[in-house]
Amino acid sequence: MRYLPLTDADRSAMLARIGAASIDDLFVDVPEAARLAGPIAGLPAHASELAVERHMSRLARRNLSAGEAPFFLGCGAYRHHVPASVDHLIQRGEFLTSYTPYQPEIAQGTLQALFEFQTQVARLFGCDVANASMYDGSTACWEAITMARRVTKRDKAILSAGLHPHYVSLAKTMARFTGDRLDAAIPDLTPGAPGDDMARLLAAIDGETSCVVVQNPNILGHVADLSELAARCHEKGALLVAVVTEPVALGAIRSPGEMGADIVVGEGQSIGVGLNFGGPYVGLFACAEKHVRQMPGRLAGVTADADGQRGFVLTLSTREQHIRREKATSNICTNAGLCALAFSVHLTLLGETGLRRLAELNHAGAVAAAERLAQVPGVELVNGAFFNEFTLKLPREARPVVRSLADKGILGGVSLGRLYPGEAALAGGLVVAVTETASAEDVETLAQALEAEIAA
Amino acid sequence: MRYLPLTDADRSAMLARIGAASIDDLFVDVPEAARLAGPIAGLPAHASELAVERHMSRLARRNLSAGEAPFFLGCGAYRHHVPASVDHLIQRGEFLTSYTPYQPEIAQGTLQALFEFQTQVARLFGCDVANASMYDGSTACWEAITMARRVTKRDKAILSAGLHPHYVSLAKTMARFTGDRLDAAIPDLTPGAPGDDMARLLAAIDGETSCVVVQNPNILGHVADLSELAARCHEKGALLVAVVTEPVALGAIRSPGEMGADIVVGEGQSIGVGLNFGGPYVGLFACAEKHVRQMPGRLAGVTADADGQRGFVLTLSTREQHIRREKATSNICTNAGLCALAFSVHLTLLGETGLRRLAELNHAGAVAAAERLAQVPGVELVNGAFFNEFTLKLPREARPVVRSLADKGILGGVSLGRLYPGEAALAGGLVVAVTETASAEDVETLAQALEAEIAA
Amino acid sequence: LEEGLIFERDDYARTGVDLPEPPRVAGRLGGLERNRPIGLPGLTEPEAVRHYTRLSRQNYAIDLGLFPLGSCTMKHNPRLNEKMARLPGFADIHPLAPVDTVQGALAVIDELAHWLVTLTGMHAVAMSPKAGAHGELCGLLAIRSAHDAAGSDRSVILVPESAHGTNPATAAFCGYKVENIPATADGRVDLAALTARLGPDVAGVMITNPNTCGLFERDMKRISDAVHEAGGYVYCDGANFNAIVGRVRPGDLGVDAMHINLHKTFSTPHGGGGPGSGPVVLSEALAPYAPLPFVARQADGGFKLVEEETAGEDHPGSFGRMTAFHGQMGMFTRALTYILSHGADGLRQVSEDAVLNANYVLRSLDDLLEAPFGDSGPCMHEALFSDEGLAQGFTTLDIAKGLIDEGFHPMTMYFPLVVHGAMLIEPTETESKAALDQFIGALRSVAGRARAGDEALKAAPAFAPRRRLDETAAARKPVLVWKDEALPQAAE
Amino acid sequence: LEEGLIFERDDYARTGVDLPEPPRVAGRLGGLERNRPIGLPGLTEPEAVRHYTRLSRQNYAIDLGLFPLGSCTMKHNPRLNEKMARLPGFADIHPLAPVDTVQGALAVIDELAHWLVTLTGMHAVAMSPKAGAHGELCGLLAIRSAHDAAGSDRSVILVPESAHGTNPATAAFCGYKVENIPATADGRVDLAALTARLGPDVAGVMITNPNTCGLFERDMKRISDAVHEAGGYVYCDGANFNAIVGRVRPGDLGVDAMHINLHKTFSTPHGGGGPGSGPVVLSEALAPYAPLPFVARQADGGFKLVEEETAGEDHPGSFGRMTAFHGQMGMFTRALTYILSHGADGLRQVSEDAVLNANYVLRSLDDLLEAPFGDSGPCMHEALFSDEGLAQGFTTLDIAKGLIDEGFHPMTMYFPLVVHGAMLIEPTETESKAALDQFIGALRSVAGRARAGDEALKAAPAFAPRRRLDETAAARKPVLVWKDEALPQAAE
Repeated sequence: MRYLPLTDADRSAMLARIGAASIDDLFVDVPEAARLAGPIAGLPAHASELAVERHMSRLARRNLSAGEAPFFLGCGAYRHHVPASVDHLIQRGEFLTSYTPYQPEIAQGTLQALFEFQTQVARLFGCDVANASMYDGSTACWEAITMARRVTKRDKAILSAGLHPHYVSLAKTMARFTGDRLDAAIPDLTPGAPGDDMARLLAAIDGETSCVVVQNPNILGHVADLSELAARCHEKGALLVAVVTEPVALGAIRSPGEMGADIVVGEGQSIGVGLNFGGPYVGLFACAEKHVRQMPGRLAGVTADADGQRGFVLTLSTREQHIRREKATSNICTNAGLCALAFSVHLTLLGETGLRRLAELNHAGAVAAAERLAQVPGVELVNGAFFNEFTLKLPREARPVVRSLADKGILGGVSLGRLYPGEAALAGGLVVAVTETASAEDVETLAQALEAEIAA
Repeated sequence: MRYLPLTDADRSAMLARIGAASIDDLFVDVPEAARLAGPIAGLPAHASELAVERHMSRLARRNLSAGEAPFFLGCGAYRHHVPASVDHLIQRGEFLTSYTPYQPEIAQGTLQALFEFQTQVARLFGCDVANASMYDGSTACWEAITMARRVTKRDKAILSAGLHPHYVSLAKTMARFTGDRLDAAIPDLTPGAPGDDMARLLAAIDGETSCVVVQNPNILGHVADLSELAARCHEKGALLVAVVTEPVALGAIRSPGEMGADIVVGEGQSIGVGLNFGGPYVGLFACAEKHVRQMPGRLAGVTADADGQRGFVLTLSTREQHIRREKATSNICTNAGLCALAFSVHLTLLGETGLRRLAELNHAGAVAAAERLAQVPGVELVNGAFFNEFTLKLPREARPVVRSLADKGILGGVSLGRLYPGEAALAGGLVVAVTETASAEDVETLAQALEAEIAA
Repeated sequence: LEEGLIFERDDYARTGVDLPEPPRVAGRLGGLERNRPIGLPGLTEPEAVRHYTRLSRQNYAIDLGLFPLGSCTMKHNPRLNEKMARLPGFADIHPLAPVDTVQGALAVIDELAHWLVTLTGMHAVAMSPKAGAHGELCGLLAIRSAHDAAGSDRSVILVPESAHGTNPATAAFCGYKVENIPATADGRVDLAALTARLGPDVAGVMITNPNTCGLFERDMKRISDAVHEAGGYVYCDGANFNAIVGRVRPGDLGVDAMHINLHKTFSTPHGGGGPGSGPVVLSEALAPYAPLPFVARQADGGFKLVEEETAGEDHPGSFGRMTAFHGQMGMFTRALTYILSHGADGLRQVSEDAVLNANYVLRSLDDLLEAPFGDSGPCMHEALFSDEGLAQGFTTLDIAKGLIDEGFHPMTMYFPLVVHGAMLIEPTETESKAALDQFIGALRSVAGRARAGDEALKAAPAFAPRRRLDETAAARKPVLVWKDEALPQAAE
Repeated sequence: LEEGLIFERDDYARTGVDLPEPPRVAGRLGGLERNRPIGLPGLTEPEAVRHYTRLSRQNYAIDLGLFPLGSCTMKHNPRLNEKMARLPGFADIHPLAPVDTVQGALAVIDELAHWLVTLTGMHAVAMSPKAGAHGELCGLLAIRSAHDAAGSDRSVILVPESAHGTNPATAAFCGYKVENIPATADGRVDLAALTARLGPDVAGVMITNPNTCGLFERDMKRISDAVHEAGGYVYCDGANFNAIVGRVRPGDLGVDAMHINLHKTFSTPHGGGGPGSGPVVLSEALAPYAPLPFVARQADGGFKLVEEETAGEDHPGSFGRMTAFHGQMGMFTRALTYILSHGADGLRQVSEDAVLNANYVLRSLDDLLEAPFGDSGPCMHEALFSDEGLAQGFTTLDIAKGLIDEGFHPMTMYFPLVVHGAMLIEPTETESKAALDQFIGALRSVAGRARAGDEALKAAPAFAPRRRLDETAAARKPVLVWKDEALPQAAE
């Protein structure tokens, strides 16, 4: 078999060295009753590459991939063009097939790349420090809430109505077991509304509040100034946790850190990683230096070797589960190293200049698209300010419209009905993301199809 | 621009060091009249990856790729499944972006891989030695004819009727200028005919013959014993040049070297390289040790370094153009290093066991297909013996049949009318190749479509 | 040549992408326009390719040699898996795309789920956990949900001392108290002590089987029975499932929940520390509490995605969502590709060869290195040694660093905690006998030097990209990001 | 760890592929069944990946650092090119597929052909030559065909002494006598001497421009005029076209034929020695003789492939086919991708930066190394030095090997032949100023040591995978294949 180097001759020689008569002798500690006599039932025997490739390709063809359709989906996962060199580099065996850098002398490649990643994330988010990645944005968000609890020793978190509903859902799941108190709400679809629930948040902060969690741009695409919120949090001894699900936005707008956020977490997928039907993605986590010892996850840091040469190591592991066990800041072990590398390579290729240009392109495309789509009779643009994603209010339920567009080969957006089932006030909402991968013709195709749908 | 690291600031600093006022000062030796004032007319400005990828993908989609259709084309280029690891390995930057190993101390990777390639080719062909590759099979074939001329000091080459017509065409082109004399013929499509023109070849060898060039399996798919031909050649002081366009066959049949060929050349595409619309491919070239100094092309050989460690170098370069100039054995410089590596990696993955199994699979599939297709009313199987390719004689012209099958999404074979335009006796010939990539359903699809075509 | 940091270059004006000029529009950023540079250096493509290629060469990797990290399962990562995961039909689909347009993706999840359930003999599987520790969390949340549903407020999870650190950390992360279970002298869970501790406050136990001493827990079924008897549930840490896949089904041993590290048993790449993927198989008792979303096969052969909307009717007991979207799809395609490639016969051979290789290492070294449980029966997929017998002042760390100079990645050091100076060696099934012989020779040489007190060993590694690195200094005054004096202005 | 040969292992039973059991059929091999083992070792995928990954690390490459081989143009190879060439619509199509099914491929050939003709200001282009030397052959065959058609039997090709070895070899390969043209003291073709030699026996000249001394042939147009006047044709070796692309069109200089190394000017990878691709642009005079096959655009926008069948009417003067199939399609997709990526402005910048980088190197070193044509005007894309001034017994080779220890690939050594101990340095446009400064520093250091007679330099390289290798011994008794005593039997 192609992945197994032992020959039968090898196996015999090795059993002889071990002093075992047969391979079964090595499984003597498995109780008789638990031993399977033969191969797993139902699973076919080993197969050639060709046969497996045929099977998997057949399944892949049953999906409508984004490249085959005018594509406008966002809501936490964004399609950007990733340079070919990114995938080439992360597939280098030395990156792809290495482990968590526990032996730093022979893992400087990974460690230096992570150190660069941390610096990029910290600067992008406007924070002092960042860690070496989390699973994804949603889990990073919950980790931020628990960190705020540890820092403030309070357990009430106020979640913005603009926070991604999956992130809210995850937090609710966890809070049910940890006892954290969550104050959540659903967004307001009134066109012209401020687009975030700043007033509610400002009012809710009190002396028991551990943190306020606010997403920017938020689930409807709104962008907002967080400065006042940060000031109020700090006044009350709470932390401001900001969530960024579209980091490309930070090429155009001020970072949460600059606006006063204490912890900034995010989903790094939109830079370098690709859609992948939701995973693997990469969680970004940054905060103020003073809180670093309460931070979850791995950290690469600088040190020197026995010859005095600069080198990198994993550090502050006394926060981590393999040292602290039940007293760790988090149970996270494996994170998203390779996706963090992809993020970092892509961001290095972009650089300041490229990221800003990319953000400009996205914004310009989104503004043009929003204006075009708002001309469709019956459709209203909900947002005042936005980056590359905005929400339309349709005169009918948006979910069937989305499905009907898909039947025509158009991936036209995410309906709020899918994200907030049962919330009648949101059923008409359609969130449309417009990145550099959407052409003007794509927008026109969507506009005309939407018009036809609504007229139908 | 993404491939150009100099900034304008760099350029200014560098011009200052050079002592030039502007870049134009560095082009002063170009006569005024020959200088282009502005950018090349008609060519657009630089474009993003996304834009270029869109353009190229659009063109790629205008082709019917082999994976999308039942596929039976051969005649010198064969579709085999190439393991994913082959492409992964040859894309390693250290292989992909290195040069001809002129500095052996820092090119041992390429050199050792070429030495292994040479050994694999020599063993596969049953010869003493092999070179580090030629452009492709067709040019290797002409190089073999010129090498035979140098060895025998005679200039008449006899070409088998079964030699690929493109190879014959190339030889005719060159011979017109070099003065070599060629004795060529076209194949015989009579079902049950011996399948090669052994009798003609045996009769034609005389004291002026430099070599006989025979392909095995030949253009119609026939396989033949070359032993008698080799003996006759040697009796008359001529060399036997054997051509192999489907090296996978040698997993099942005896190699030309074993049958007495002096020079064996071939097209290595079918192992590791892929179809690529005809190029780049890799020419294989092997011969008896005594002729090695008349061999064209690069050779990797063993030596030792200053510490006595084994190492590899390019050797016998006194045969080559960069040393011998107009007295070189060939004008070849760049060869097909990366394709040779792909060939070698794939053959290493196959090994003796895998190559034999692969050859068995191909033969079994081809036999079954030949028997099924021969049942189509009006269709006759031309071949007695064959490996994975055989020729059908259709009751009507094959070219329009092939085109009509293609309209139905079936790539059904190569018509002899395309290869031998104007030869009425061959117009009914359809050469069908059946590799492991063709399924039994594919064969049935072809059989039924062929039946429909012929009945139409 | 040393490779500097991207921040140490004058590269703030460069970029490795070409983008068209944006059309002029009236911006709608609401006054939030960025007004300060971010501080992100850019590299053109040639520079970036060189930077990361050079960095990569500072790494050791499976592609370069044996990587015998015990409990980490560094096996070969097939390249077909990478190719399949990159098919646009898998890689370029959005998690919120209309369900009708992603039926192939749902089929992959369903098919992989089916084989995971089959291979483990369990009842159901939660596919969304993002890594092993996330899977542990999933399992414990299911256990808590089951107790909640039964109106029980049990608060203790029992964990053996030899457990992975994630076990106690996870239990704590979801609100449990953690208590240790003692081990017997032969390196296994002490059944009697465990049974004695069981009671109405114990929610469950977390057991690793094969355990981190590399031994199969012979009493696993009895442990499960006792725990069930006492009203608790059994969580099995599946990190070592690769030792038994195809030969033993955890479901037959009474396990209620177990995560499966797709990046260990099923060969998806570790990538320098992730991404992993940790689906959790569940017993019939815990299945009702599995998290959202999940994939359900419909009567017409199509697939449906059960999310918040329909969970009420389809899956009322679910404890809820534990991540955005559907889990590590990219890892699912790789793992399914691997399972289909190996098939039933191949997977069984995988565990046999993994165990054979580990025992071969154990018996080729146990004359020179102390194997604390060498008499406790054959090891499973990993071989455990202690630092007993090394010369005064020589440690496991010295042996590890010495191995680096011999061209090998070291084994896992100082884990499990129950053995002094533990060295845990897991060769995996994808190593040849020739590679093992080379490794054994190297380790014998280094161990011999450590026993003999060869001072030169304390200076190892000498032939690595770096000499020994000072981890204490790094932690004392952590430098976690690059800082430079003044950021240059972003160039246009 | 040293990596042995695949033949030195006991690996004849292993395989890295899984193939189904072949169905039983009555074989039809005509009695030719193989009856002896071939002798091919096999490696499983983990072993093969490791073998070739380790081998690769013995190589230097552009991805690792500056590769300043003069006349070889080692520039960055964009990864987008690799991705495009692997689209199944290009990579998985057969050369003899029905023309209607490969219209996209023909469009690529036609589009690339169009830009090559445009960039060179020529009349037509032959796309099928497989590499530069094959392109030279194509050009000379066109010249011979033109003379043949005119009933002339001219037999001499004039070539400068500084020419690439392929020039005289090619001329000889197609039956010409080769005579050298002298050079002027400033490193260019001696126009007067050339003109004097022209006559009724001279079929043409082969000139490299920019020439291999890195200089632009100022008199190119006058040379062309003189050659044409005398009834000959001008072949231009296009290996150095990258110095002038976008700024100078060879067609404006009277060139009749020129090959274009797509692997130099247009960035397709060298791959350790190929594949290359050498399309040949032709003047109106030579276009009628271009080889088969070629692509023709039809009135309906579709493309037709002109092969032997229709050549009689479409292209009666063709000298015929010079390779099977249509040329290096895989390189065409890469080169077209590159051209479209750079565009008109980018390509012009390419040559400007290439020339700027070379002059920067020249002027940063000419105080320490003798630049024989340093006073002959700016160099173009490469800078030439001689070994004059080195200490007794020190050679260009010592400098080259010394550079290896500094972490750089050496420059081209001992070429062109017209300069003693020539060192030809071509940085290309894809090197940054920082990389050049590092290289210049290293070369200054090594050159300083060679001038000072530092004996340690003669032992270089010390830090490469091998010390200096004995090339003489290799040639004396060549060992070109591995031989072992007895081949093991092939296993089942």
